[in-house]
Amino acid sequence: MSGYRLKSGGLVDRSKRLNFTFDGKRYGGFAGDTLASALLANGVSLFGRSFKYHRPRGVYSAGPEEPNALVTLRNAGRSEPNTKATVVELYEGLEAHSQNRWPNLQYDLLSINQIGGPMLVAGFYYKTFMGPTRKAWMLYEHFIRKAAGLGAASKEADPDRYEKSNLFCDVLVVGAGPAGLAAALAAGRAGARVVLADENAQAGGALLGEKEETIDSLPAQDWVAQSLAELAALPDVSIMPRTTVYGYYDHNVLGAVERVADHFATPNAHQARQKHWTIRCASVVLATGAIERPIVFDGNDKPGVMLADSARRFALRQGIAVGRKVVVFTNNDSAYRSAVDLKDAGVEIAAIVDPRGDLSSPLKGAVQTRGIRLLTAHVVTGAKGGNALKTVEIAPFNPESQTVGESREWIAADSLAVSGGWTPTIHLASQAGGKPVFNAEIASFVPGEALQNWRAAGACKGDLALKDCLSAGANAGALAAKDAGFASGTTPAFDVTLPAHAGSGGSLYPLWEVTRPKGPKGKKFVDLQHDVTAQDVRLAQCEGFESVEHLKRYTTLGMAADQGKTSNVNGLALMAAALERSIPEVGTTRFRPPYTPVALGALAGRETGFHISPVRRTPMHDLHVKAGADMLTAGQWMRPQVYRKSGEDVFDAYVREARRVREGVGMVDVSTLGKIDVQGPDAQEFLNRVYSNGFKTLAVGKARYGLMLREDGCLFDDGTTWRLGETRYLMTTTTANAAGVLSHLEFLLATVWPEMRVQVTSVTEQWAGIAVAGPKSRALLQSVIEDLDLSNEGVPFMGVCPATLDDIPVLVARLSFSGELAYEVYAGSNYGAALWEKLMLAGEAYDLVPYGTEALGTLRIEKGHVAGPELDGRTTARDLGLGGMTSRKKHYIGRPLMEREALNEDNRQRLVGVISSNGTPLRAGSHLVEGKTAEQPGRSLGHVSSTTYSPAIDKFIALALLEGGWEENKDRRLFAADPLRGGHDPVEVVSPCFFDKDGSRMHV
Amino acid sequence: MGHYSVFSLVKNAMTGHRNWQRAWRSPDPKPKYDVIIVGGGGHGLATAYYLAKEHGITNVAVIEKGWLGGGNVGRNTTIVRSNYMLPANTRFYEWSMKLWEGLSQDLNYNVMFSSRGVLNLAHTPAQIDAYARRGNSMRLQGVDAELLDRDQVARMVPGLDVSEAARFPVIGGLCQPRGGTARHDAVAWGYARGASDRGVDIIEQCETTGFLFDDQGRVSGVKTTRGDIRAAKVGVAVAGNTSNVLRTAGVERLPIESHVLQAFVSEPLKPLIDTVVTFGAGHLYISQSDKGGLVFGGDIDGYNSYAQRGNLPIVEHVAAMAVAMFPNLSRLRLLRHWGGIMDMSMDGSPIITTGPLEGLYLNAGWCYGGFKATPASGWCFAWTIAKDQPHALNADFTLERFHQGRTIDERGAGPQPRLH
Amino acid sequence: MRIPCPTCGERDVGEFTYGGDATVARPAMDETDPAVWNRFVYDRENPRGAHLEFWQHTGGCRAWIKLQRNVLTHEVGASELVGPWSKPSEKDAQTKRQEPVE
Amino acid sequence: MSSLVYALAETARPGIYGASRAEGPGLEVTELRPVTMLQLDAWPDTKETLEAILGDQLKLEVPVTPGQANVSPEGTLMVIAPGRYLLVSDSGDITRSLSENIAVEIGVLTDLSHARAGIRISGRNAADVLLKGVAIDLDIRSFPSGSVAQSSFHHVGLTLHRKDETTFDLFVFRGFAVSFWKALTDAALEYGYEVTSPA
Ligand SMILES: Cc1cc2nc3c(=O)[nH]c(=O)nc-3n(C[C@H](O)[C@H](O)[C@H](O)COP(=O)(O)OP(=O)(O)OC[C@H]3O[C@@H](n4cnc5c(N)ncnc54)[C@H](O)[C@@H]3O)c2cc1C
Ligand SMILES: NC(=O)c1ccc[n+]([C@@H]2O[C@H](COP(=O)([O-])OP(=O)(O)OC[C@H]3O[C@@H](n4cnc5c(N)ncnc54)[C@H](O)[C@@H]3O)[C@@H](O)[C@H]2O)c1
Ligand SMILES: Cc1cc2nc3c(=O)[nH]c(=O)nc-3n(C[C@H](O)[C@H](O)[C@H](O)COP(=O)(O)O)c2cc1C
Ligand SMILES: [Zn+2]
Repeated sequence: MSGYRLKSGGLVDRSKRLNFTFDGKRYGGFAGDTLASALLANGVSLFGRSFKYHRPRGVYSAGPEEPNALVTLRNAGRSEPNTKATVVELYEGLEAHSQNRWPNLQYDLLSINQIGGPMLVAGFYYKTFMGPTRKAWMLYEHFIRKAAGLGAASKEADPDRYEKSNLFCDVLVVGAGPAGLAAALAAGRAGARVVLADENAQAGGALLGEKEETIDSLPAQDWVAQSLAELAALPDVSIMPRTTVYGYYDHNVLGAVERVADHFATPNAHQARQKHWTIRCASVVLATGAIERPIVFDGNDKPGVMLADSARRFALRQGIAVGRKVVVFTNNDSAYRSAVDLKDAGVEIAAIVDPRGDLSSPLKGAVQTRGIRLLTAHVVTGAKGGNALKTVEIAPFNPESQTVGESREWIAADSLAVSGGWTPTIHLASQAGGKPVFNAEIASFVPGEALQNWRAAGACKGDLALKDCLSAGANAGALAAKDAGFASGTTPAFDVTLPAHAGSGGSLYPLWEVTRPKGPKGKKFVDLQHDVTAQDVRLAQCEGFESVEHLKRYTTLGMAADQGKTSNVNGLALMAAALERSIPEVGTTRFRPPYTPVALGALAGRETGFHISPVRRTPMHDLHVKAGADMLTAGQWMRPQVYRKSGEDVFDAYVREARRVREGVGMVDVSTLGKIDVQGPDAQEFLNRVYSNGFKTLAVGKARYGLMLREDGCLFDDGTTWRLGETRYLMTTTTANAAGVLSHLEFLLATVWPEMRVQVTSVTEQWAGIAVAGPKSRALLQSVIEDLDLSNEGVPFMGVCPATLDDIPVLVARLSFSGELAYEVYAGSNYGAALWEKLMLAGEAYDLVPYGTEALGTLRIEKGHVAGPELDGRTTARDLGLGGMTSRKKHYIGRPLMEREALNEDNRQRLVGVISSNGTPLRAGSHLVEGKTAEQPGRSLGHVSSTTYSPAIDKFIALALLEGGWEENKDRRLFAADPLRGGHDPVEVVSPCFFDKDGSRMHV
Repeated sequence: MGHYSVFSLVKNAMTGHRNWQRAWRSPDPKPKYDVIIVGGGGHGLATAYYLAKEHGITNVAVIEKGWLGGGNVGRNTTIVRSNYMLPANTRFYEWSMKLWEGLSQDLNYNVMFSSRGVLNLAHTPAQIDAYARRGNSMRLQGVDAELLDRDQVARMVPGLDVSEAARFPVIGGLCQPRGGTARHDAVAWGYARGASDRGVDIIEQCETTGFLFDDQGRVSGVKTTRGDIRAAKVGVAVAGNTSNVLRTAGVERLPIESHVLQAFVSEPLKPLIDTVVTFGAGHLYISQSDKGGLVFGGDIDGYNSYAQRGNLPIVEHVAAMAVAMFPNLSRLRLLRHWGGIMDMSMDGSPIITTGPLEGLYLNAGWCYGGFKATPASGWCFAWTIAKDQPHALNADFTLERFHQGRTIDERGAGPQPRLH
Repeated sequence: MRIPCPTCGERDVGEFTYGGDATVARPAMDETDPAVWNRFVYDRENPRGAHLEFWQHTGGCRAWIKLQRNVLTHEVGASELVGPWSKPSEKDAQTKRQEPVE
Repeated sequence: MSSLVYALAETARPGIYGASRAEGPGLEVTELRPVTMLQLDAWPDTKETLEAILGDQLKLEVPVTPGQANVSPEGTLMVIAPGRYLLVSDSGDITRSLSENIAVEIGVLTDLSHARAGIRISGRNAADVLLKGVAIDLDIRSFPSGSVAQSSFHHVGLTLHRKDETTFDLFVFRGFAVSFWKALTDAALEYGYEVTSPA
């Protein structure tokens, strides 16, 4: 028990009591509390256990830099591990649990790690766990993984909703402290569209709860309120509270997350939990403030040790005393405000410990008039306690020689407020590419040169005095507006008064680590969250991990969930000391987004789960679904695989469908084929250049199968192109390559032949397509088409004619993928459903079956037609037996490289037909081998690409790619080896066309 | 160099860890070496290590422009596998896998090679066919592979959305049980330590700015920011920076483009995902580091870049895929994301070869798969440098293959680096 | 990253598809020497800095454009349409064009 | 005609959905069923000629720059790229009369009447909903009434035409229409929306 609620003060609403639980225990707090403040108010000091040593940890800060007080918030699908108690706004019914402890927070068995501590130094795991066997690591790893990690993730899906949106503005101001407010005012007054984002629930930054300082004669808090009111009244300014700008990307694109409903138990109906904003703006003002730094000494991680300004914030904002007896340890003036304000609030300040020998007299006066014990030229050398701080050890210090005296004194205290100075929050500036620059005055890094359009202002830039923050903010806001094209008037001067104990900014005495000249050498933590100690830093140096980036990776300094917000500068200062180099020589590690961790759900938004990718539906989609088809994904499309009847499995269904096509008539939805309108006076010449076969002789009203090659000579795509008019063609492509082919054609027209008068436009969506195939297809179609003679004379093979089917205008093309007499009937997509239904109805008389992609495959495999599995990006036309379609008479895309020797060697894998010799089904993905047994299969000679049972020849057949091709291999006894699924079956190699080799069936 | 073991740890703990030696020495460059390796990434260091270990060539310098391991070896998603389809790749990566399996012991440095299995999910029958083709190819070459059905996948990866209502329902997968992950930095450090211990000079903060040539026009050393250094042979293993380094040797063009690939890590969590899971259709791969962070990645950003940082579209896409696959990840937080510059070759496969100039040797084109190759790449490159001819394992990884039409195109994407 | 499209103005990179190096010279169609084609298809300068590249505005007007972009800093310079519309007609030239950032 | 089935016939069901607001739903969503959608392309040297024909036939002034539309009783003409126009019209004859007047030497026509689904969204939150998917500054000053853009929403390409401050007509690929509708209306849930009968 140490912290408690002060009788008065703070911004909390004491009339609104809120109940919550921590580790199952019930507590109360007030509206305006954070989880951390509410627990402190209840005297809780132990919040969690540390990462490696499982040491007890309390609250260390009052903000997003918190390294220690991590809890798992909420439960079940909503549970959020590793949540900083310091940024959780209290709500009624809040539930939180401590983490990384077993069986409970008070008595954690793994705290035994502290005993092994001397061995568990940085990188110890690289040096051991390598035996006794090679595989032993897998066992060690199992336990190491269990011990590592912090919180546990939920196993349930998150029920909440996340939104994403885009935001455009002229000036984005990040941070609504004095600098940010001044910037937003200046930019807003100039007329710019301004967005002011701050991660906190309330704007004000460091001024939140501030009473004593005044700006333009107003108490700071009132100035904030007045500024906000003015901003709210400006039409083009938006203020975004609870919004963290987490990432600064190229070209002034920034990512931000608004916590819309995290301060409620659950979001309202239709309300997002969080909203991700992608902000694009002309210029940015970074007014992100600064984070206080710890000082490293023995026991500096004890619950009760915390940042001095955070202790003050708890008092001013939530009316909380962080302890009953507080020692303040500081190397700069700022913590005097903590001491004085806490004292004024009635908290006992046991002492102020300051390494500096000398203080400004107003500061000294302010302390002395309050009767606070002031120990200048002293340092804290240690903190003691178990689950809570009990005593603080101090010793004299000589600031000139930087030596710690031997005499020691123990002061009883339950709270130790520490300030080692301030670290500007330069994350976004650094992400944006500005290399941080060292500022000796504040002994920290400030933003470097801006490579994008941003400017920093306020504490973020190292200006710690309020007056400077305000004027720099106003200046930055005005300049940012100017960059966005808004001239501004004069920037205002601010009149600021500060209390005497505010001290002056520039008198920091750099002090990174305190070492006892004698006595116990306990653990001194640099990175609290990752349990990285000062000794670890020196170990890294000793082993040669001297670069800061090595230091980081070897010790994991700064790699925890807080990304070293409170530890990085201390870490590099210690490394600099160990190397006897300056801090800027050592440099910083690289800053990366996000500034604070971002929920994956927020980045995903609504475009996840089923909405990961839109579904593309053919005009007949609903009819297929109604007919009970099994729908399969094909890229974004959904296509019927089979139309199963009751009792059928997929095999039965496709065999029935394919058989019906060969025996009678079937129809299949081919709307997914890519379709491109190719028009213009030069369309013919264009096609002749992009296809490997000739297109000069294609007559109007006829279609031709064409092959397209890639520049490297491999096959790209195939399809038929229909000449609909003198200068108008309809090109079809495979479903998979539709987009690629269009881009390819557009590229050629733009870059290679800009003089050609050709337009290409995707009309895939314009046409519904149905292939009607089978001996009865003519009769069926003729029964519904009156204005076109479908006889061989009327519509010859490869003929294309317009017609009407009932009231539907259609294009009828006599094409056959199945090898049967067949037609493709195209109609405008909005007619697609009606067309399908009309054909189904008329088809009843012909026993028409609708068939799916499976039977489509059967039919084309029987005919040896290639498709996706054969056009796999490595095959050439010659490989697939289509060498005859590569013209020798003209220049076309891909020809020169197709002719390279390696692409024409006889032993390349080439298309063959394969028949199962023993009646065992063949499986795609099997390999063809010579070895007779599964045990000794020998080397792969090729693979089976497409398989089916062939109703036409009553055999299991396949297409395959085989070294040398079919004629070379036709007498060889090969095996289809499928070790994965346990098959090794003899096959016969044949020509890839299994059925109706002379094509007589489709020419009737 | 002291031997690492639990005993060395205890001993040093008693003396306050003040007596450890440097993991690798930090010498000034000598004027001349037998071999210079440019690039202190995984491949360069492994090459130096195997030159010393396998070929007895110890008068070697590894030259690194920044800090050792700061390139892709230090920024990759650590997936190790040999589940390749094309024989040239399968046998090479399988050799790498074998080296991984004994690497910690070989180096006396725990690289935490964790063979926790690599699973590629399949969503359509066509994908199953393609995986079967690949898996069978592996099996026929003696590599482990298993084809799993949906239930097996569900058992292996709890939390994965295997429902049929998913946009791309999982119907199975190809698993390589021996595949897994390794601790990326440890690989660089372990090889560095091993090489240094065998006499190799590792020279950090030393950038090559050009090459030295002898009278016959043979490469005879490098110009660096720390002066000229001579050597009979110069091997280049600089991953994403290959084009620039070779340009300074007068090689203007290569079948390589540099692209940025991003990677992501979440806050640390108790064990959640025990396997490496890849979702090819959605470009996502995910695993959990021993420290507890979910490490994941996606597709390259899709444009040439040397910036080592990517942009939001991929960040958002990868998060969306992760949450779609694992709906329980939604409230977990992204901790950090970064990028690396990859040497994307025109067919997606690497180059390990003598040349393209006399006295020069090239190791490049690793795309986003070169971490797993580190041991075999170093091993083969060392062989190639030592014997002036490729080992059978890298004989196909030539520079001429592109012009010859003998590309090794696992994806079948053709000469478009961004698609490999 | 934002990319200026000469037709649509500045848009997000996600709307565009990368088309590769725009400095490689395409051989004439009647060029039959495979060596020349090989260089065009496979060999890239891959510079670490200023780059001239093709992009297609696939998520917008579908135009193919040439873009100056520094691949080290991602800074974007001018972009222009390629193809028949690359030289804007008089009338177009007068109308407002998105000024690409330098 | 009974044989026509529009892409959203089963999806765009009239009613009020989503959050209920005192001010009423934040927007109204309506399926558009224009009779004709036609893409027209000029050749670089025939742009003026084609524009003259279009102006004449459609009785409107053809906007000079891509990204703008003009409306007449004959239809809406959007300029979507240099020399490329998209005509949306309720006239069934316009295609014939235009094709009779536009020889291939002047330009080409591509019928897209079935290739797109049309959706109109209007109301005070219309822009808010669109911004959830479209990364274009829809501030009325940056994107005034009459503006046209081609972009994408939820990975679906769309053509966007701002009719007035709070009314947008959207045209998306037909095959994606249902997915697009779902994504769009899902985005509108927080504002509440009303679906009205097809126009
Ligand atoms: C985000 C990401 C994820 C990846 N995921 C995987 C994965 O899961 N599995 C996998 O197998 N692979 C993966 N990779 C690929 C893998 O990381 C690389 O292929 C591999 O690391 C490259 O080899 P390297 O280690 O030698 O390269 P690097 O580590 O990049 O080494 C090259 C070194 O050369 C140095 N150098 C460059 N120029 C000079 C010069 N002029 N002078 C001196 N030194 C120079 C560089 O500083 C660098 O240190 C991934 C890559 C990235 C970026
Ligand atoms: N006397 C001292 O030593 C000392 C030291 C530090 C600060 N200060 C005082 O603090 C104030 C500093 O003013 P200021 O305006 O520069 O900073 P500030 O700290 O008042 O405001 C910065 C605000 O930005 C927010 N923020 C930071 N990063 C963010 C992000 N990525 N996204 C959204 N919000 C983010 C912070 O939560 C905070 O509210 C002054 O009053 C100054 O005097 C004094
Ligand atoms: C497998 C892996 C795991 C990582 N885990 C963490 C982590 O837990 N915390 C962290 O801060 N960074 C982690 N990183 C990222 C590094 O901090 C760093 O961003 C990355 O190595 C690239 O270096 P750079 O950001 O300095 O350019 C990890 C990187 C890798 C490759
Ligand atoms: Zn455009």
